[in-house]
Amino acid sequence: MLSILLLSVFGIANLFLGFLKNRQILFVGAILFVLITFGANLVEWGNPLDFGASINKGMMATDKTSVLFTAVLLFTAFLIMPLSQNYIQDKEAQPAEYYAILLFSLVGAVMMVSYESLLMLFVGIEILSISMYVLTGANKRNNRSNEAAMKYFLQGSFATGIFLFGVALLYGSTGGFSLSKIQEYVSSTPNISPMLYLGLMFTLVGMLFKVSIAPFHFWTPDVYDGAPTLFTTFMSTIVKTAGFAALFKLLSSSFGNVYGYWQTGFITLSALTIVVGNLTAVYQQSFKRMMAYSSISHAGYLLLAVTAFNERSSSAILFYSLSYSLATVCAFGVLMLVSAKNHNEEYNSFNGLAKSNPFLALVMTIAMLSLAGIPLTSGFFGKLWIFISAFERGMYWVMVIAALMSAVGLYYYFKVIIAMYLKEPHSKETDTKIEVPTPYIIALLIGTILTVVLGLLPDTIFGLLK
Amino acid sequence: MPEIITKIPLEYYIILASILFCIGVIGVLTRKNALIIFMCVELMLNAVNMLFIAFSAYKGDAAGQVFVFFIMAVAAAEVAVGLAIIVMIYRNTRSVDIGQLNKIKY
Amino acid sequence: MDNKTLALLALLLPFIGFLINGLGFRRLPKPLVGLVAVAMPLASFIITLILFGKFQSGGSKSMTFIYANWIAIHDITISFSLLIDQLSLIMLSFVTGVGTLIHVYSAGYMGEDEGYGKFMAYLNLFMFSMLALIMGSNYMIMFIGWEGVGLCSFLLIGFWNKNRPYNAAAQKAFVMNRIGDLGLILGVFLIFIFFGTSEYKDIEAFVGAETNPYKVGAWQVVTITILLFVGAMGKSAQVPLYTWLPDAMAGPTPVSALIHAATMVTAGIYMVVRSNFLYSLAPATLDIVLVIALITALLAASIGIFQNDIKKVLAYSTVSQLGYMFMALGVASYTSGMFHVITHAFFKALLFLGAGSVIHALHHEQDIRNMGGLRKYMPITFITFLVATLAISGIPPFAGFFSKDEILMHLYQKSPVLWVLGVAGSAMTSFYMFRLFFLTFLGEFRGTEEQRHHLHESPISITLPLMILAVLSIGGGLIGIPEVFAKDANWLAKFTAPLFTTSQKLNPQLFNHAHLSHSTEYILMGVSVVVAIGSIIFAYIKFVANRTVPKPETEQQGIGKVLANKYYVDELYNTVFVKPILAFSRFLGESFEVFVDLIVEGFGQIVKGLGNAFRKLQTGSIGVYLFAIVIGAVIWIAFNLFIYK
Amino acid sequence: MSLSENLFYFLSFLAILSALMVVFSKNPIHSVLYLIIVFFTLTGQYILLNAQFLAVVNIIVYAGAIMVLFLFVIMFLNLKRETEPPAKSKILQFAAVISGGLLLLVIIASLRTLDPYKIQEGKIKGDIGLVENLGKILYNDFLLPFELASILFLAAMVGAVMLGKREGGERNF
Amino acid sequence: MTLWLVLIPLIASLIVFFIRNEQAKRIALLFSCLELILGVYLVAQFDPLKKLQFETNFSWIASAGINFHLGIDGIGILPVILTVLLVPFIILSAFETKYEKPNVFYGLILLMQASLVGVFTAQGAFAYYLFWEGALIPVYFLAAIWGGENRIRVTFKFFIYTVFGSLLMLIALVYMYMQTPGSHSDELQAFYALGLSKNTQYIIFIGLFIAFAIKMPVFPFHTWQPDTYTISPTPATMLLSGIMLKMGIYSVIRWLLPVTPTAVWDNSTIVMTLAIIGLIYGAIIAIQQKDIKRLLAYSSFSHVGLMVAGIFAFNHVGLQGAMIQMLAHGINVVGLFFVVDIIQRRTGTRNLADLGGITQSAPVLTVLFAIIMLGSVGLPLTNGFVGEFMLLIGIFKFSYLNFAVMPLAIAISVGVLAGSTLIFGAVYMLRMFQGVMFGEKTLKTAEFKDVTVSEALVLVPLAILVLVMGVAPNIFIKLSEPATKELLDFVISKINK
Repeated sequence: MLSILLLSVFGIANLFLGFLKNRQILFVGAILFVLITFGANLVEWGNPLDFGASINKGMMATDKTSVLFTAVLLFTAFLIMPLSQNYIQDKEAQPAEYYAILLFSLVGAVMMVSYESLLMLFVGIEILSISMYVLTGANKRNNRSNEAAMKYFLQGSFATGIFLFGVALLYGSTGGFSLSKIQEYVSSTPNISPMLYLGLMFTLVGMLFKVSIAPFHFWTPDVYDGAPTLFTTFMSTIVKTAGFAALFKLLSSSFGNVYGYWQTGFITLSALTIVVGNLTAVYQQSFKRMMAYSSISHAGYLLLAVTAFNERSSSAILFYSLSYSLATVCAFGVLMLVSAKNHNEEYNSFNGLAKSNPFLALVMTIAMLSLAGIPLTSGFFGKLWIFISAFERGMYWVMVIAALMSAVGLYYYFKVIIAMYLKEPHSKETDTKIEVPTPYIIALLIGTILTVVLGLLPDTIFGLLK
Repeated sequence: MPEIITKIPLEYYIILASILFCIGVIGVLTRKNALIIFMCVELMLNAVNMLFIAFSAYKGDAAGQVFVFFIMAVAAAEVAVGLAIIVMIYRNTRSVDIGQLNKIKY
Repeated sequence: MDNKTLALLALLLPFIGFLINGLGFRRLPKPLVGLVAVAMPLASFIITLILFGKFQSGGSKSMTFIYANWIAIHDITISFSLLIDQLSLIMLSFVTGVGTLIHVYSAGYMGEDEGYGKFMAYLNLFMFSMLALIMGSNYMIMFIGWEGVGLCSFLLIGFWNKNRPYNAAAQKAFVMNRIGDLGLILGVFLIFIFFGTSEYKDIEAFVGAETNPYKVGAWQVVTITILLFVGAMGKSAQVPLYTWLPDAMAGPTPVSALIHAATMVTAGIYMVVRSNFLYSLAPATLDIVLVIALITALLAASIGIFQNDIKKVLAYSTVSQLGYMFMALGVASYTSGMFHVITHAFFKALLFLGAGSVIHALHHEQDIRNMGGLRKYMPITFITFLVATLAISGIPPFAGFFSKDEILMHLYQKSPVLWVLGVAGSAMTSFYMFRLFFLTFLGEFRGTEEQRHHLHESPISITLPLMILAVLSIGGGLIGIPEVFAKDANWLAKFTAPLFTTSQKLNPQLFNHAHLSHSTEYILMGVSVVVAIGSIIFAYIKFVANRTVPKPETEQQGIGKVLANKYYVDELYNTVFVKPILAFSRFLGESFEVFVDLIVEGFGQIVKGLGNAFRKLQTGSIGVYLFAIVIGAVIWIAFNLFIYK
Repeated sequence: MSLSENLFYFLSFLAILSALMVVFSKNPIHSVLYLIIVFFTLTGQYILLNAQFLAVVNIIVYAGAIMVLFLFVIMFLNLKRETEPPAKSKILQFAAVISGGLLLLVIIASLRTLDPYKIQEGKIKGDIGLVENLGKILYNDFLLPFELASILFLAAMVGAVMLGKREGGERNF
Repeated sequence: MTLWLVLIPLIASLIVFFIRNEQAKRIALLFSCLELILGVYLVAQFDPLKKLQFETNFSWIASAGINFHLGIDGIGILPVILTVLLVPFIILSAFETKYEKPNVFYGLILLMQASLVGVFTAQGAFAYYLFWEGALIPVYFLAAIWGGENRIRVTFKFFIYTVFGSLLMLIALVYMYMQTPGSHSDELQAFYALGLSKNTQYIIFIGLFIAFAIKMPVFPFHTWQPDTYTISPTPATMLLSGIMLKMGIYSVIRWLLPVTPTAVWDNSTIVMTLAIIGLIYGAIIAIQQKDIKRLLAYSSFSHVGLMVAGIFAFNHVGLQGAMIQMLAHGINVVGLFFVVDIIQRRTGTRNLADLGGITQSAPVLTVLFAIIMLGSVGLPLTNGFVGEFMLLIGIFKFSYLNFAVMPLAIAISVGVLAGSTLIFGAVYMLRMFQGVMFGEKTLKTAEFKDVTVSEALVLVPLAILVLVMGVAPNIFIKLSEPATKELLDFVISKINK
């Protein structure tokens, strides 16, 4: 509640800060704003502030889960903000708008993790999506950025339509769109109306689209690829985390009783997503595009956790999203630096990075290890938790597929490591050391250290949702 | 109580909305003009609105109408952004053909 | 010092010698090297004699000394322990005795070699291994020695290791021995399984006890004994594992004398005699032993006739003589087998050392066609060599006569046919031995002028052992004088009799032969001596009177060609075993590995292929993506529709 | 058949027909106009269902604002029948229609087992669609999302301006 | 206490990473010696008759009932000894070679040591898995960064292949974890206590066995191994074959046998067949290898086959033999690979055809090489013999006792096949030894220096160990014997149940 208010205010404040000619203030301000919100959010841990009750009316929850997910979102945003430093220097960029939209989109994301009514969910999704459409196209002169924006926008609004159709049917069958109302209907009605099932399907299709589950994933690689890397980072972390939190919240608080109805489909879809994401990533030449496919495969793993649907799932999703976000921010952070120098987002632009910039190489390595789920990084426990919760459900064959595909995942993650450590740079020009700005160092360092720390002491997070 | 709900069963409205929705989907799938596709999306949204209002009326619950209100608001916002994107693309490519937007692939 | 320490000392002294020379062979002065190397086996020999005395005075009771546990897990315990009994004492005496002599000889023979210290160290190591083999109180300690002598044999055959063919010979010896060793160790495994121990005395007690479940002919024992015999085949160069021995002549001559004639190769006989209580339980195995031994004896003897290399002739004669020893064992005449082992050690060592002396004098000329007339130049060698030749040919009263005659007699008891074959082999033996002798020492010298110029008698360190061995070759037979000549004069038989009591108890009819009358025995002896003398005369006529010089091996025709080429056995092994394995190795390494690798690479290819296929789905066209959404949704909904009505 | 029934059928028929015309007419302007007809028919439906306020909003927002914006853009970009991108191949069009039809089919099939809706007489009031009533709900129960919708607009506004704004040196159109 | 065994190398590696000059190697050596001292102390304190000792146990992931539990018992002690013993030698062996970025190089070695000790002492499934994978990363980088020709492809294959296996293992571990009663536990003892159904056991068996089989490797999962061993820098090869390979063997004993006894029992014939095929296969290929490092790689593969067969023989001798052979093989291969390294460093080649006559200028090297080589060949009174003897008798016993039809004939055939390692081992090792050391000198070996002091410091202790272990294997057998006996009794009682 508090975080939403703060973010809204700060977003507007940022727009006004844009009038100042000093962009540095904007940059520092944005980071500070996120940090303050992060702190404010934690205040609500365990004791939701009651001033919101007068306007809330059961629209939003401030329980532990939502606070934690909000914290993850804000923390990720806090790590991403420093990476926007190069926009400060870029004349053509409009940082005030960027920051404002980013903060607004965070409002949407927070709504998605703490909604109690489908209306809130809808508005939240739309705030986030519309912001993302805009940011994807932020690089206005770049045809790729344009194309990505268009693709994202058309498919996104189409998916919104489908989602709304589902919500309408849910409303028709249950007579309301608050989660509690739906839950009440589902649990108390002996003959559940087929309309509810149909509505659920459409709603889920809409939401699965947002978190890029196959076969609704096709937008992902193109949009991630075309969007400016900073916003790709934002999309692949925050949108995904919020999307999964929303999805799980929807299912767990309203549709637990019809678990059997959506489970089979989810198992198939997650298997499909994992397979498609991992296998397609194998063939990529572009690191950024590989990360897009990898994000699809991670969505598949997260969907497994959702499908497992037990008390462990929520902490599994939380932990996995966090570790995935940390690693992704680090990876994209390094990519931004490398591609800024080499004007190239392919694997081979990383060649010889370990020699010129051992720090960046190390950050990237740990990020890749974490994404690949190698122990001693947080990614391992993320996967482990998902495996455990999936096992509790007895989803054995999907587990085997997931494990096999993890080995495949290793293949493409390690291509970067190999490029950095084992290959020679193409030319003298690319061999020079990259200047790493201080904000980058801080963000990357925090991300990396947390990845390792969570890889050693995962219970710091797991314990929270016990 | 409106007269219509005693005469026309709710199912008719559902079917009407479904048909409109599906026509919208067909439009999205068949056309290549970004604008038309977008219009078809609007058509889908309207079908949803229709559905919401029908449910609202038959159940005597105003919340459904509030939802429609929000949908309209969102649609307006979406249109603003969407048209801005289309215009932006047109500036760069002089075309609204989505068939030409296939530079990013594989 | 008590017996326990003495026994250990006897074993370890040569090892200490090895350590001294081995660690310091570049630094120690040559005389010291020789001194240490000779002193150690000599000390062992002296200790052996002391032990012998104590053993005799102590009432001839066998003594087992346990020093430590080697490998101990709950159902298998193997200890470092030594056994002193009649058999080990006999073996010890002649091994250390002959060994000392050969050490002395080597000190002279190898004195100028740059690897002198190393050589002496190896010899000492060999002594140690051989002693371990003999003295061990269980099969595992024997196995230590068994493999140890194999290693030393390897090291010594390839002593001049710059020479690749010599190395190949060394490797061949080791590998063939290992094949035998595998059989042996499998036999030991079975012993562990059936008897739960590998101690000789325990096993003997086990089979000797009333409760022994393994009666005569028990398949378990037959299997064990056959497997053990495989080990003996390897070590004692029996068909089919004999081909390494002739090749082993690549080593320095003292090595041939010590290892490949006098001691190591008789380990197989020792092992069988040691396990006599098992072999007596398995008559079937004894028959196998007999057949193989017979084949070996005749085959090797026939090959020997056409060899021109002095050491090769001796090598084949060794193989053949080993065959005789095994024949003795095959008819359960363990004592006569041992007897021949001892006498053979004397005269064969003498022969080799004599040959070494000749080779030394001729600067590494080994082809007898290039020798001749050496009698004048090397009288001592000539005389001692003659003694040895007579001994091996079985001419009374030389040592070989007694031992060989005893074997032939036992063969006759088994079957006259065997006797005939034995005598035939004996005839061949005397023929090729005298062929060798005549061509080397009589007639005119056929070598180069330069060689003739350098001809000289060998130094004392070489001739002294020759003389001592000559004495032993003459008088060695006295330890086993047959009953015919003097009642109760067969000391050896009497002394070793306690070793076989268990065997006799278990399988009495194996030892119950039709008693031969004295006249028959005389006739048998007479015939064999006459045959031997006949073949000597034949050889004399051919090589001395007619001055025939054999053709080179390559020019032989007909049967001679086959024999000169050793029945093509090496070639056969090459074609049947070596080449296929090498080809198979290449096939596996170069082709099959790739195939196995398909498990991984194939998976990788599939992944890449699928990746490429999925990649193609991402066409970049929004229309397709939208289609996917709609169709995905339709399928999913339809799917749920069918499942949930 | 009462008037309202007739009206329902007429409006539904017109709506479906115009919707099809939106999809299938070649000229974008025609599409827009047909879409406006759809909106009007739907407005009629709303009135039939006593959703008076939304009916008005629909006219104002959709037909008035959104569609005008569309038209404006079409004019702006000078889109006409000739500039229309070449149609998708017949097979693709056919496939699109088929899949849309399939979608409809599964929707109908899913709802096949739907029990006929029974109207609970007493509960239904005719005045829920009035401004006053809606306003009360909107500003009580839905105040939070209502306020947050402003964030949505703000974001959309900023975004639209940002994307649509002409940069220095950039041509207008 | 055990925690320090893991921590010392871990801390050391962190320190070494920051020392960016040649001093790194000395610091690394110092710490590994410290670790050795601690290891020796622990071994001296170790009481074979007690169960788990020197435990470290604290709650790690409380929400899942997962503890961080380390400890040493009779099964783990020998591999731990092996690890703490060999790493100082491995580090020392690298002294004469100049590696780029020595800090990273030695840091990775120490990191590897920490993980290896962790694997051998972990008492919980997840800590075990953590260390298991933790051992892979450093050695991958060691091989990939400092490796030879084709290193990227080869090491990558190795990496993916082994991780693929460990993922299967992870699934099996998670599966077992889920089977534990109550709020689940990943403790080894909890796994032991599980009464799994036959089908479940089969599933777990497959998962675990493939992982271990790839690691060891067992035929036909070995194709990564010869290439990886060949291209890796020698210290990495030593780590791979000397210690890492034992992870697989140890894990079979520790994690596979007691947890899925029935499945192991039912499949023992199949596994043994694979193992024996592997041992003959590797040996036969080794005969013709020209590259001596590759030859040793195949020989290592062949030896592993014997150890696996010994474990699956289901008897005390075989199991204990595998334990001893683990230790022996580790010592031998490290020695042998070091000799290869010395030769390569001096002559620049590993090709048999280019080598020869080294003994003429390097007698000391010859002797040391010979001793270690003989250990590998399995000559009595060397360490190789003790292990091989026990393994062979174990296999022999198994095949004799477990076949209803013609047990003796089968036992002898199996004995001959498994025992062929004695013969083939002699063939290829002697061929290599003679080829390298004997014969005439070649161009490349014309100038050959004998071992230097630091090289001798590695080879001499190893050679002494070879002999000591051969003469007095009981020291080591005693340490692990009660534990293996208990384990085996436990397994057998579970099968009979």
